[in-house]
Amino acid sequence: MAVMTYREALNLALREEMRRDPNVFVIGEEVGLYEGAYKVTQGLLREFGPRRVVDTPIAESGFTGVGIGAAMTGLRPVVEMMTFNFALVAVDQIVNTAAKIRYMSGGQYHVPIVIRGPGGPAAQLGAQHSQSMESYFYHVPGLKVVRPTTPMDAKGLLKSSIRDDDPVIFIESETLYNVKGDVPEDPDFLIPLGQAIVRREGTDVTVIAYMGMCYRAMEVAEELAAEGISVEIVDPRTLRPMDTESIIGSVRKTHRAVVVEAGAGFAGMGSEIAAFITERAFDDLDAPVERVTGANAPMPYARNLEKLKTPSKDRIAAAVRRVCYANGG
Amino acid sequence: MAVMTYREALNLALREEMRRDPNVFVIGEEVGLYEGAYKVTQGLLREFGPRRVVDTPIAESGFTGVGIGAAMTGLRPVVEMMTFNFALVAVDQIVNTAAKIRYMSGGQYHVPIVIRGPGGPAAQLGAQHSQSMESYFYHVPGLKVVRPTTPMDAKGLLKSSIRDDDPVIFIESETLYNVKGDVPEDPDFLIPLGQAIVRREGTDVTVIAYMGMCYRAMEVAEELAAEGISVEIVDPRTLRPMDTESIIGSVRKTHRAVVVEAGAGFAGMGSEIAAFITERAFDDLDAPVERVTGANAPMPYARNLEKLKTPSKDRIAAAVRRVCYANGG
Amino acid sequence: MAKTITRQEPALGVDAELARRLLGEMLLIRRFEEKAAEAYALGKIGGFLHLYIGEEAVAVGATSVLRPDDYAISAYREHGHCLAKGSDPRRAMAELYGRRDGLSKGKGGSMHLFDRSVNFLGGHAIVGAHLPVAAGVGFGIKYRGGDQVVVCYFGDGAVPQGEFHESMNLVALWKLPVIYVCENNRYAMGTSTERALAQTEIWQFGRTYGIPAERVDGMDVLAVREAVGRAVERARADKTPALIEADTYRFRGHSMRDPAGAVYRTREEVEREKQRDPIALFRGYALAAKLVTDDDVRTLEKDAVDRVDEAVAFADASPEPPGEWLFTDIYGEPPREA
Amino acid sequence: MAKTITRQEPALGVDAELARRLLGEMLLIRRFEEKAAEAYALGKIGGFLHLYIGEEAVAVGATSVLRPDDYAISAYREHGHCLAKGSDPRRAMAELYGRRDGLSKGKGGSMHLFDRSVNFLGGHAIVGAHLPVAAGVGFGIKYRGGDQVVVCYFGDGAVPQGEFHESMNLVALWKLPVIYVCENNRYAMGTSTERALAQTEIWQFGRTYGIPAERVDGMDVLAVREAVGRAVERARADKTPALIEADTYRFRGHSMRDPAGAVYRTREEVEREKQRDPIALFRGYALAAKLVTDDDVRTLEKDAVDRVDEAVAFADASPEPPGEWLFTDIYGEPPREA
Ligand SMILES: Cc1ncc(C[n+]2csc(CCOP(=O)(O)OP(=O)(O)O)c2C)c(N)n1
Ligand SMILES: Cc1ncc(C[n+]2csc(CCOP(=O)(O)OP(=O)(O)O)c2C)c(N)n1
Ligand SMILES: [Mg+2]
Ligand SMILES: [Mg+2]
Repeated sequence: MAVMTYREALNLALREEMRRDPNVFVIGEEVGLYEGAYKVTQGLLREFGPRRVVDTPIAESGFTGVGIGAAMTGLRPVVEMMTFNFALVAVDQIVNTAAKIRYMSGGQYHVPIVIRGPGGPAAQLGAQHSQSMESYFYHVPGLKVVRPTTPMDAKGLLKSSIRDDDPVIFIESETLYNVKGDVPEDPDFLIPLGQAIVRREGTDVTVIAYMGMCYRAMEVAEELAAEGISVEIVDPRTLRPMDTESIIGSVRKTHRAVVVEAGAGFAGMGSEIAAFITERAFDDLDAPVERVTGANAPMPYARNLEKLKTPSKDRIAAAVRRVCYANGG
Repeated sequence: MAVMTYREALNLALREEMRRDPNVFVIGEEVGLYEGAYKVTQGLLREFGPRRVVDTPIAESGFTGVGIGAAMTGLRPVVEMMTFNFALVAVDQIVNTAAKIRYMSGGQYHVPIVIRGPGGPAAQLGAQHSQSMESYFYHVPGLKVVRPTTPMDAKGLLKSSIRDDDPVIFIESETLYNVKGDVPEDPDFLIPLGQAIVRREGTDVTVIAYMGMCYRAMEVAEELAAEGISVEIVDPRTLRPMDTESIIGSVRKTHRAVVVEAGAGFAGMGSEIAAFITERAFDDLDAPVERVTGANAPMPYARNLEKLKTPSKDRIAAAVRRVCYANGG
Repeated sequence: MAKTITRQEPALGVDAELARRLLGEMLLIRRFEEKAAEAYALGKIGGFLHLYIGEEAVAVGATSVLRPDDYAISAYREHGHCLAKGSDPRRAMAELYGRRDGLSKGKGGSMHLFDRSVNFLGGHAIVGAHLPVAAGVGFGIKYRGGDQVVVCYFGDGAVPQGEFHESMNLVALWKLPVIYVCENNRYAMGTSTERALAQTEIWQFGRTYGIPAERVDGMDVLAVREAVGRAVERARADKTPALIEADTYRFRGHSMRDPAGAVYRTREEVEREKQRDPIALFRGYALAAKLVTDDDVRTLEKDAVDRVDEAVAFADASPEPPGEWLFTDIYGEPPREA
Repeated sequence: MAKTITRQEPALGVDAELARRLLGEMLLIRRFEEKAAEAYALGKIGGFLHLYIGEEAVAVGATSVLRPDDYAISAYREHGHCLAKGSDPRRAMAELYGRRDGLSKGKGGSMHLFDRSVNFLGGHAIVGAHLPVAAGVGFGIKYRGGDQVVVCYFGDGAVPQGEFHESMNLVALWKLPVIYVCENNRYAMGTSTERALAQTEIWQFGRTYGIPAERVDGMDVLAVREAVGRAVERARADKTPALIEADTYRFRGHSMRDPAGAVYRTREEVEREKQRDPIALFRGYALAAKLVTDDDVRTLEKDAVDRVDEAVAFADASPEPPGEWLFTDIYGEPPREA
């Protein structure tokens, strides 16, 4: 184990996989000479040279397509979106080509591509640069969608994503790059896609949260412990395929659930999680699943408004209390 | 009242609004000379000329942007997507520009644009041409999303969309264009956005469905009536803003709900509907809300597989029975 | 009067065997398409069906200079490209029928033929979207140090699309062995190039990027062969990309749902263009140049008929895909949920 | 040695008043940006801040030939364009501060200045995305039969993006009064044009589309004024679009988060380019041509300082937007749900 930042963990994952497999390469805007807009690819150009660390013009649709074509014919591209907001320009390539090639070709071709970069709320970047982007992808059969919360997950899941034979949408977060944590140094350490993790054990209520919201929920859990409420926190880590078993298992134990999500709530990830929990654990539930979501508004620039946009600790705590006090809990 | 097809109803709505307001114009691929790939714009070029019926090259992002710029400066464009599948190429324009201009400009500019065309399952068009497209839009604050089921709705909702001051995503269906129904001829007939409609009254269970699935649910309801199950069918018509009141109202009455959706189920529209029903009517529910959705797979070409992809009457009926027999209902 | 191909000598390297091959392939494609149209009318083929009739010289001429390990990729009007690349017509027809033995197991359909065995990378139906994918294939070739090339066919309708420009820039900037072949049949559905493009000489776009570009008579299989041949040579030598505009024409409507196409083009125009029929032209030339005999032609024609009849019988006999296949080929290994 | 603007005569139509205006506007923008940088360092401005320092001649020269009812639209490096178009520096600064009196009520921020009162259509932060929007503005002008024009500023980084091509084709095909001004400052973040474009002479792209195109010294406010002036004249006369490449340079990093920019360009290069400072050049020229006096210059400089100080004070004093504003300006009328 070593202590490193989330950014360093991603960087290490890239290095290890590039060392292991000569077909892995990195492509995107400013990944080489500039060493990454957020420095995730720092040092890669030096170690692997311009053949494997490819700077591109601003043409997300074009270079995503390049990644797809390369992946169809044997390479394993890791495409960096400088931020995932820009992936909207490449959505057609991702949804209509990458996700469907295996199916449309009856299994003859597949697309082992990773598309990665930061997404989700950032710091005062405004409406176009600060959005939860997973909603464009997790609905799509043929894609896998990963949102790694900790440095360890960042490393283990990115490595698994690169080795995966299907297109993986891997969305990091600007706000987590400097977070530190334990990371196994073993180059064979992997975290399988599709496995949730219990971040905190508890008995009264299950909170489902990932990325920044998971950290916030952890703080809330500590505070509520003082009130005598024991919160279990489950982080799905992979949104598609979703580890429904682990989440249902936790809810069966606690009988209560709160889903926290940074994105605008209407028809978001939380809707699906709330829906399947209710379907599969209806008789175990002592209260309706609560969703705590980002405000249903674009992201404002002003600091005070921005703060109101994303679920606060107070809102999370209030939801947890509500479900706990429901039905005399 | 006149009886006309869904296609004719749309055509009439366009004509009436173009006659009423000289700022309304139609733009898209093959909308003029060719009179529409699906003939929705038939006769418009003749009546309004090439200034107001604008054929475009294949450049969805470009001509959607043109619509946005024109809308910001006073016009009311109706942009046709030949099919909504191609809107993926223009998602960035829609999400990052159209939806956010009002907010980012602090209300100085707004974008009264309608983006319309067929979407959803079609007949053997395969993975890239036969997809439920609403999922890319209904999550986005700043957009409105309409899915009109009947000819009357097609007319009344399209007219309201054109008069609306915000960007409206208006998704029709290839499979409904020839459906006939009563349509008011009054050029002032409008259906407000955001109002659901009860398509069939019933007492035992509420089925929420739109477009092709609504017709299928209607047939199922007739069949189940013979079994003594009284099905109420609510069609949301507008997905965003969603008329949650009407849906909740119905569920409070029937105590049971089934949501039917053509699209791949994971994190789809049905997830949101199931989630808010459960949240708001938890204590009224005698059974968990059931979702009947399209298979979680891309759309296959083969006729038999295609049939398996979309919810069948049997699957809908089975779900209705399940919720009705739950808790001794 | 029909335009004729007039060459003093048999074009360089064209011998009897090659002439038979080129003619035979064009005939096969033509026949395949005619039979597909029939099957469509009978309801055996569903969805969209875009025929390649009239454009055969492009696929056949271009493919004739490729090696089996070279790649080809196309849009939805790809039957001809796929067959020229060497696909089994039986499996291609079975795919159109949506059957189990189809190239894509019946899941792709007419717009999504793929054939890995001949390096045919598909049938793509979002206009413009496969151009960057082709660039990626070229990227992969260069990455691995190979000397293959990739030929990417696309229509005039893809030129106004942003991905055309992105792709041109990337292959030129990075020097990728991609040969873009624009099949300019003058219409994108009902839109003529004049109504879609500020620059209708499509090859000229190449110049701004410094991409070797030329226009070629797409009805002349030898002219196509030569132009693509030059491009292949350059691409193999030093990865130089190319943009070739093939002047061609589709004799049928855009798809089977656009039978006449009479709104956007005149009957006279269609009749005039049919005088440029690439098969008639090449047959005339090869006969005149004594590369083939009347007997050869008859044999080749019968061959095409027989092979396509066989393909139809094969497709008819092939069962529907099993229902479970709805859920296979989505992921490499079945995901646990969702 | 500093490059100088050498003209025999004062350029046509340049009188003392215009010279003072051009110099004053450039000074105001420069000062505004310097103060914004300070405020950013103090944490008063958040997010991204992209300074226009070094490029002032483009906005000021271009705007000087526009009427108030003409439109302008830009990317995220738009403070200069917005101020040149006539926006109140106080409200612009308040927007950078995220305050209630900001141009966009504090909701937009530095990258999203909008000012309807001067027909400034924003600050757009998806590279390339505002180019088709500009085409739409031109479409609207033509639709209404007006004689306005729209100037669309964008960076060299937008050229490889597909929407550049789509927009060029559409404005050329439909003849729309759109003047595309590419501010070629030689870098898109850390990527030089050589590493991004197969064709680095960006104006040349215009030729393929038949769009009048030219390259101009973007450090020479009069040269920009003349080139854009010619384009405006054509656009007003008959809706002819234009592509103008302004050769310019940013003296600072890409944004405040890229302070030195030393990885992708040398200190020497930056120093050399600073010799082309558009303000110094024009001041020198105007003094030499006796269009302005030393006194004038001092007054203009002081004016710029005062107005920007006032803007900062105004921004500082402006309150935060009220919390309810999170939910306003999403729709025209509040939707009932969702
Ligand atoms: C992005 C996109 N927009 C629209 C369509 C609908 N469409 C299918 S084919 C076609 C015309 C394409 O014409 P062209 O590229 O010239 O090819 P051709 O059919 O002539 O071979 C159109 C508009 C599509 N498939 N994809
Ligand atoms: C589609 C898209 N991709 C990437 C980015 C990130 N990004 C912001 S500015 C920029 C560089 C743009 O350079 P240029 O167009 O030359 O303008 P300049 O900053 O030099 O004024 C990049 C890559 C973005 N905003 N949008
Ligand atoms: Mg064509
Ligand atoms: Mg630049």
